[in-house]
Amino acid sequence: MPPEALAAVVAVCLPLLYPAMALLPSTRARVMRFALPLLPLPALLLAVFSDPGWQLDMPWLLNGGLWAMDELRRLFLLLTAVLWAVAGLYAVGYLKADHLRRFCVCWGLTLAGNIGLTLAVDIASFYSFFALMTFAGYGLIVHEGSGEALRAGRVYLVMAVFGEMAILAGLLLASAAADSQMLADLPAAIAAAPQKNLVIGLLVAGFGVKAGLPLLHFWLPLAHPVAPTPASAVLSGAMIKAGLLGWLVTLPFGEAALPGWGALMVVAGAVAALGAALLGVCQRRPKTVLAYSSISQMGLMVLMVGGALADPGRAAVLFPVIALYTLHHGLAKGSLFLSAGVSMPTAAGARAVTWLLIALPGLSLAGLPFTSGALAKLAMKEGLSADKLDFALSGYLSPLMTAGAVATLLLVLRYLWTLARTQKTGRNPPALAAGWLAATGMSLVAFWWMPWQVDGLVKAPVWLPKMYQLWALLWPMLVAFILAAGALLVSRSVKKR
Amino acid sequence: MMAGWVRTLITTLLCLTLSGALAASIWAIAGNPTPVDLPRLLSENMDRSGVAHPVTAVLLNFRSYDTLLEIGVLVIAGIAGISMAKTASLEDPELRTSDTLLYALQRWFVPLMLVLAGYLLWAGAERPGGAFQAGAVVAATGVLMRLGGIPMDFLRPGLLLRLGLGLGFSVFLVVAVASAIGGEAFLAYPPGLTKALIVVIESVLTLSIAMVLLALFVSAPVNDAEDPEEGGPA
Amino acid sequence: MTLWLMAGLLFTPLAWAVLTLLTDFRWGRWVTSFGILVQVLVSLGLWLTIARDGGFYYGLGGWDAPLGIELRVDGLAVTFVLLTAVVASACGWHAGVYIDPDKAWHRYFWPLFWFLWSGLNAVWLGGDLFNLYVGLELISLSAVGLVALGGKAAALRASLRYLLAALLGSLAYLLGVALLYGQFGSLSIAGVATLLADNPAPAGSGLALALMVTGLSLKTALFPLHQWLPPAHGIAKSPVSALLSALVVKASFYIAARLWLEFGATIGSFAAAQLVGLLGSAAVVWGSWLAFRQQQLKQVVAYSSVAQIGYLFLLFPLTYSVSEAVSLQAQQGITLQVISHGLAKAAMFLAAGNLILSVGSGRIEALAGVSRFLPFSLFSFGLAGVSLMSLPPTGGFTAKWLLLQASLGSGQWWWVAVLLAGGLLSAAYVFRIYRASFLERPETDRFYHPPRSLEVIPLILALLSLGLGLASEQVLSVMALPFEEAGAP
Amino acid sequence: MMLSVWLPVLALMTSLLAAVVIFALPEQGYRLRTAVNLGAALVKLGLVVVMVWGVFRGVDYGVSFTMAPGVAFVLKADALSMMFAGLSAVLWLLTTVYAVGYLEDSPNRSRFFGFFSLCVASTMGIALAGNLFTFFLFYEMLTLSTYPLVVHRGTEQALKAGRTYLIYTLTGGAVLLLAIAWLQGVAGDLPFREGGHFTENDPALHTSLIGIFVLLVAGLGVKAAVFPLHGWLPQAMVAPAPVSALLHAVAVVKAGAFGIVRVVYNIYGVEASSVLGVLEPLAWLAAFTILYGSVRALWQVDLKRLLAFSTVSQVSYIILGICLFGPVGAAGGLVHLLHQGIMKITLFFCAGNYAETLGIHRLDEMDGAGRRMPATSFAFTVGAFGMIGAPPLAGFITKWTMGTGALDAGMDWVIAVLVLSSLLNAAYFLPILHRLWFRDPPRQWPHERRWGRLETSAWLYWPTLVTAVVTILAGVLASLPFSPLSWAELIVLREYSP
Amino acid sequence: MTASLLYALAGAVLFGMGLYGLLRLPHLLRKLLAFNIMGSGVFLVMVGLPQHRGGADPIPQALVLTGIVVAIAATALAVVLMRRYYHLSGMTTLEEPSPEQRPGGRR
Repeated sequence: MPPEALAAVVAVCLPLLYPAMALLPSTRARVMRFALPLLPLPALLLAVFSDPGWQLDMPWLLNGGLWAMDELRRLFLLLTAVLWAVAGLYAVGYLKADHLRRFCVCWGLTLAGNIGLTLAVDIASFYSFFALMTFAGYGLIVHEGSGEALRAGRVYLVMAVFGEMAILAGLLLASAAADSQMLADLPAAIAAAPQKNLVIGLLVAGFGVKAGLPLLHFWLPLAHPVAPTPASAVLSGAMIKAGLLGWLVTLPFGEAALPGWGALMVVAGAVAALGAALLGVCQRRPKTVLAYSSISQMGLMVLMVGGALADPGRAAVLFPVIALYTLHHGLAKGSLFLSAGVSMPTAAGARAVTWLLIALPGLSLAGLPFTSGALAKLAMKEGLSADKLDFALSGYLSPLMTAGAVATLLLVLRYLWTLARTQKTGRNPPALAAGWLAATGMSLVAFWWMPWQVDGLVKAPVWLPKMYQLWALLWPMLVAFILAAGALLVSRSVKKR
Repeated sequence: MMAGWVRTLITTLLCLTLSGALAASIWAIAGNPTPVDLPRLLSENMDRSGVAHPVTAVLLNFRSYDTLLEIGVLVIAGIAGISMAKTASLEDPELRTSDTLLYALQRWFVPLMLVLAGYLLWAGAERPGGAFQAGAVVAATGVLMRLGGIPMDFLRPGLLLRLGLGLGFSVFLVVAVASAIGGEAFLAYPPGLTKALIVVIESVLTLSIAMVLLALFVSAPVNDAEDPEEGGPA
Repeated sequence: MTLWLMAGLLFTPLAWAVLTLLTDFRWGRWVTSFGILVQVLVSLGLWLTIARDGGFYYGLGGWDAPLGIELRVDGLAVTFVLLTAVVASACGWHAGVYIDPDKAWHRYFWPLFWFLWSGLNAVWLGGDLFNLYVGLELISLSAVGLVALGGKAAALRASLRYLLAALLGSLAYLLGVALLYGQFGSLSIAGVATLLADNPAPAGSGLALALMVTGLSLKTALFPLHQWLPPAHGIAKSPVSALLSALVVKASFYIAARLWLEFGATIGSFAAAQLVGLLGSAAVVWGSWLAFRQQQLKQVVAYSSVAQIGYLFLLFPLTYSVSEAVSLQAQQGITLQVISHGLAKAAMFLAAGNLILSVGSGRIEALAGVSRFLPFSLFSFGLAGVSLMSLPPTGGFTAKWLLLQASLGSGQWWWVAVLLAGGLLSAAYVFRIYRASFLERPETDRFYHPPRSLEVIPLILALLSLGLGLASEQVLSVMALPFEEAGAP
Repeated sequence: MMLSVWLPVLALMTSLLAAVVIFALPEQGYRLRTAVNLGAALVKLGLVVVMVWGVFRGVDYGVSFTMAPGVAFVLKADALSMMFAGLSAVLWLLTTVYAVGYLEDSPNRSRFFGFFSLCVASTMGIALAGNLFTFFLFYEMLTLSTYPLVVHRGTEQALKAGRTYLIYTLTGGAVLLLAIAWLQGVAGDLPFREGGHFTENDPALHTSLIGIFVLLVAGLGVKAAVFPLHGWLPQAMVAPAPVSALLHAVAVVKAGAFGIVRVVYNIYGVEASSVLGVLEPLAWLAAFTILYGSVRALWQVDLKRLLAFSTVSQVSYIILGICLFGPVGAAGGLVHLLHQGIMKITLFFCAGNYAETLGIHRLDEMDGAGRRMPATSFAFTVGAFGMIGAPPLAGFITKWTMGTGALDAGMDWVIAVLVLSSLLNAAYFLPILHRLWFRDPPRQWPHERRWGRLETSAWLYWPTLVTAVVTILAGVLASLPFSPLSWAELIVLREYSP
Repeated sequence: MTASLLYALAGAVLFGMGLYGLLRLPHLLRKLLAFNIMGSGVFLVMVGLPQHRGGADPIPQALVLTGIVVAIAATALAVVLMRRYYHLSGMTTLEEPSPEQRPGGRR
């Protein structure tokens, strides 16, 4: 057994078995919370230090288990591990005593599911971890126990169950078509299957529930605000990405041209990116705004997925971009969510620094130069450029992305605005602050350490974008600022009357 | 429930039909000869039977098993009869008569009847008659005596009565089994002793039969013995 | 050897009847147990002999048929002899403990018991029409005597009713015998059968057979001639009820069956066979229904006999103008039914007696909650009930299985409905009693445990009835070609 | 050689003897009775393990003797037998342990355990039966031995339920008997044989064969609780929890389903059945039952009744599975025989724990029970998710295998049924889980009892946990040799290539 | 037609008459007498039918003799039972008494 394989087992089993600590007498169970940030560490180590390509064969597991690592999964694993680690750290400070054990149990199980599904290569374990994450996630959402939380949980659960079933049916059909229990065999088989549209439809819808596809997104804005903040962070940063990963590993990218599905996804992405922004700016609660922002961002990613579906030749190029974008968004959004629970220091200087640190990941999302956002946006633009894409809707992609950038910033501004109105002042528990700072730091810094040699799309860290790129990045931001300023003025004047 | 007259009508019709069918059957049967001529067979074997009269031969030799069981039936009736008798005393003052005529008649008749019975028994070997007829006459004698108020203590349900009841039957049985010990088939009389044995059997049978009939007459139940039944309310 | 076995069989009961007549009840018990031992050994010996060598005819008194009386000792007969030995000894043993020895009149139980036994043996082995009549009367009168023994008005009414019915049946039978004799000049069943085979269907014999079968049906309590049975069986003492239900009614049926199998093919008719079958079916349904409606435990069992007897009469349609194989199946099925019902019903009556003794009342409601005392008798009752329901692995089941096969094989599928419905109906009344026993009532604290020996006997019988199903092949192999003993003299 | 004859007999006799001994023991002989119970259960488990190993290696275990003219009593151990036998042996042990705890201090225990053992003996007999006749024998014995358990409490309600139970099962038994007798008339005494007997049958027989099949399924369907013959099952819920557990998880309903498996595989043969065209209607019926049971479960307020309707639904998976023409679907159906057993027994144990510890019977009383009884609630959660078919639990393996099989067989509509049923299962189980874990407990439980350190009596605690863990393991380790799935595949392999 | 056959036919008539009496007459003693009439009918048939052809046949005569004994035994038993029954219940018919005086009946 290669050491990576051992590490993978540890990475999955540690959070999976961690809930057993709940069996300890309740006095000692308080220790549980301190373990939270440690749980994803093996996974983090695995993501950082292992070279892709190893695999762990477990023929006795389910229908024959196989866990392995490739570039795509490594990125997702990295995101997952980092985000859960910082959120865990944050949670140590955030959590109150009541229902602590329950929260920890759900946390561990959700984490195990999230890590496991990124590692799993066979259908059964992938689906198992996916389901584990889904159902355990319910516990995180309803943790507060308020009526709102319960309603959100109910919506989440209903939609998740429907999603699970769609996935089950899709996977079953695909697996039967492929006559294989491995995810890797599915895309080709789906492309060749007579019922491919049914299968694709089921998978798109099924994973779409997690990924917040329009009309399947209802749970997101309900669940995020009511969940405990660290849970919202991982929910939005990592868990919804699992839906994306599901698409990436199952849909027939690069196997056949599916312009119909491509177009559908592009439209869906556009609706998500812009519609969510429209709805989001009207929200009053910061975390709701962020939830819509997530939907909007996922919409942008869906654009890429649509492009990749439509043009088989381009899929290979778009994959790393999607992965990068995911990583970027996950970290930034995680940081933003965590910031929602941070109390403002009273000192003015500290306050300014805090605001800056809160705003930076947001601006990064919007594509501020020298941030991960800029890089991701540029890569996306490159990947979806009309001339390289053989696709009917490709002409619309560029303006869509630009509009998306505007929308993104608007949402971020709205978030900051609402946050400023609701922010409490006071001292933060150290762990909470540490978690948030770590998240922000990761969002701003860690991006640059990433393994960039992903199939040569972006050759090296682009410290300094070229001039035209800079402009391309900045003018949507300007538009957004102007719009925001306008809106502010209008609202002031309206209020004065 | 059906009205009474309807049931009567139906029963009448049923009985008439049955009689008619029976008569028709008899008529039909009477028209044909029997395939087996049993009387001839019987007469061919008479000399081996030990008695001269064919009926007695059939009863006590050819079909003696029937007779054995028949006596058994009689004994059963006797047993069942005395099992009903729960009276302690056979002295029933109401039965004692002071009618002198009856008394006189009794004096005359009893010996006469006993002689008659003896004759019947004896004659059974050659002509109609036999143990049962004799027994019946003896029993009738007993009845007469009983009506005349003569106490017959031996009829008290006791060992004596039971001995008497079983005597004929047991002798019959002993003979049957003894014949087997001698190597013959059951109920087969040893060749030389047939006549003698039949006479002995007939005699004791007469006694037993008379006892049974008499006991049945005498043991008419009179008192209120209580015997809680099973299944009754506790 | 055979000779002695025969002697033992026919004469020991008679001898013991006389012997016990001279003793009182307690002595009678000892004498009887010795006699039972002899009887069981003799029956077993005869059974083994027949199982080894096959059947034979035995002329009594050295006179063969048609002049003398001839006994037919074949597999079927000895099987019933053995059945009788088992059931009667169980009842005798049970009665020895059960019956109150201090009542003077109970001393007459033993002679009547032994006469009954001898009558049964005479009937099983009888091959002579008239001798069978005498045997039947022996059985009937002793049975009536047993029912009436020490009884009160109700018992006497029941026994009178029983007596009159039995006498009427016997007379009908005797009239049939008279007609047959008038026609054939022979009283041997085998002889008449041979004559019939040579000279098919003479006029008038149809009525003879009808009279005999009707008379015997009355004695067997075939619906609608069954009214005498439940009071008599229900009110008698439990060992007596057991004897009556298990054996006595079977005797008349046995004769009817033999007559039908010997003569039916030539002088019977399809319609008659169907009619008898139909009456049997009606008995199954009606008897079960009435059993279900009874309030007294023993009445349930008694009506159950009416129902179970109904099955027996399916023999008539299932052997009339069908193939050899089907007929054989039907015969085997009926035989098994007779045996298993005999064992089960005896067990049931004895167990019911114990239960009544235990709870002090004969009503079904009185059983509420007794199952918590785990009475053996309830268990035996249940086991026997399983056989009545014809559930596997009891003999009742195997019997029903064979009958089902025969019904399907003969194309007379309508009897299937009767067989299946009968099983369900019997479940209804058996479980009604079980149900009562499971009911939890506050007042169910009083329970008298009868002596173990009383409890063991029904259990043994019930287990035998259960085991019969597993060993039916062995049992049936002894009565191979049960009614088909070839070579009439 | 002798061993191969005696092993099945011994396996049967252990529980039979246990029953006899228990009946003979006095009511107060608590320790001795428990020892006898557990000892017998362990011995039997050992015997079954030995036989499983033997069957795996291809040893023929069997004994047969002629019982009545034309029919034989046959005990035989093949792969399918061992599946059922293994299930009942394992669950007997667990349920016995559980029952000892559950019935602590309650009256009539001797009676209970006696019939309980009889019931298991019948189950064993059903598993080992080598022909339909023998099968029927034990099938009816099962009916009889379960009746006292159903009415054990002796209340009016229990007795009423017992009556319903009897009416259904005895009628079913009668129909089955008719079918078996008819079959015997048509084709003689047929031993169970891999591949069936009618592969090359005479077209003239088709009508009767179809008729017989319908009757057989009707007779067996009563116990398998196939719609519309399921009415007894929810009523039978008045029985004590271990009985429900055993009845619903193992003995009764499984006996019916197992019988249908036997009929389709070892009497008719899959191929012949599909030629006769009887499988498809049966599949539709099973599918309908699956959905019907789930829909009815939605409206239940009593926990055990809910579980009963869930059973109605789940057992039909087995039937649906074997109706899918093809090895994979068949394996799916068969494996559910075990999976459903384990999962449902877990749930019933939990229901029993709640009832016994807290006095909870209805769903609305379960709020917050997860806090008071975390282990039980954990087991319940596992069972519920298993029923929903959530991976990686046992239920998922079933659904996955069956789904694949259905697609192999070209019966795509089955997927819809599976998905719909999972949805419905989720719809009634998830709210319960929510109640358990995410609601606040009431101040006062309906009827609480305390047992020292553990949340409930140890006798109740450990079996529940063990079955829950087995539920997980059966799913997670599905590809190990001797796992339920592997064993089902072995059976199917032998069936499809006899 | 011979005299014997006439006997036999008379026996048939007697049997029918007796049957009617046994079935329809309520009084026990009458029933018993009817039974005896029936019995006589049967005996007549038994003797008359064979005698019609071959003259006197001793076998049926013997049978009838046995039959008579059996009938007498039965009659005697019946009479004893009836007397006891009458003594205990005061009834001469087999009708069920009304429920309140029936032992073991429903209360």
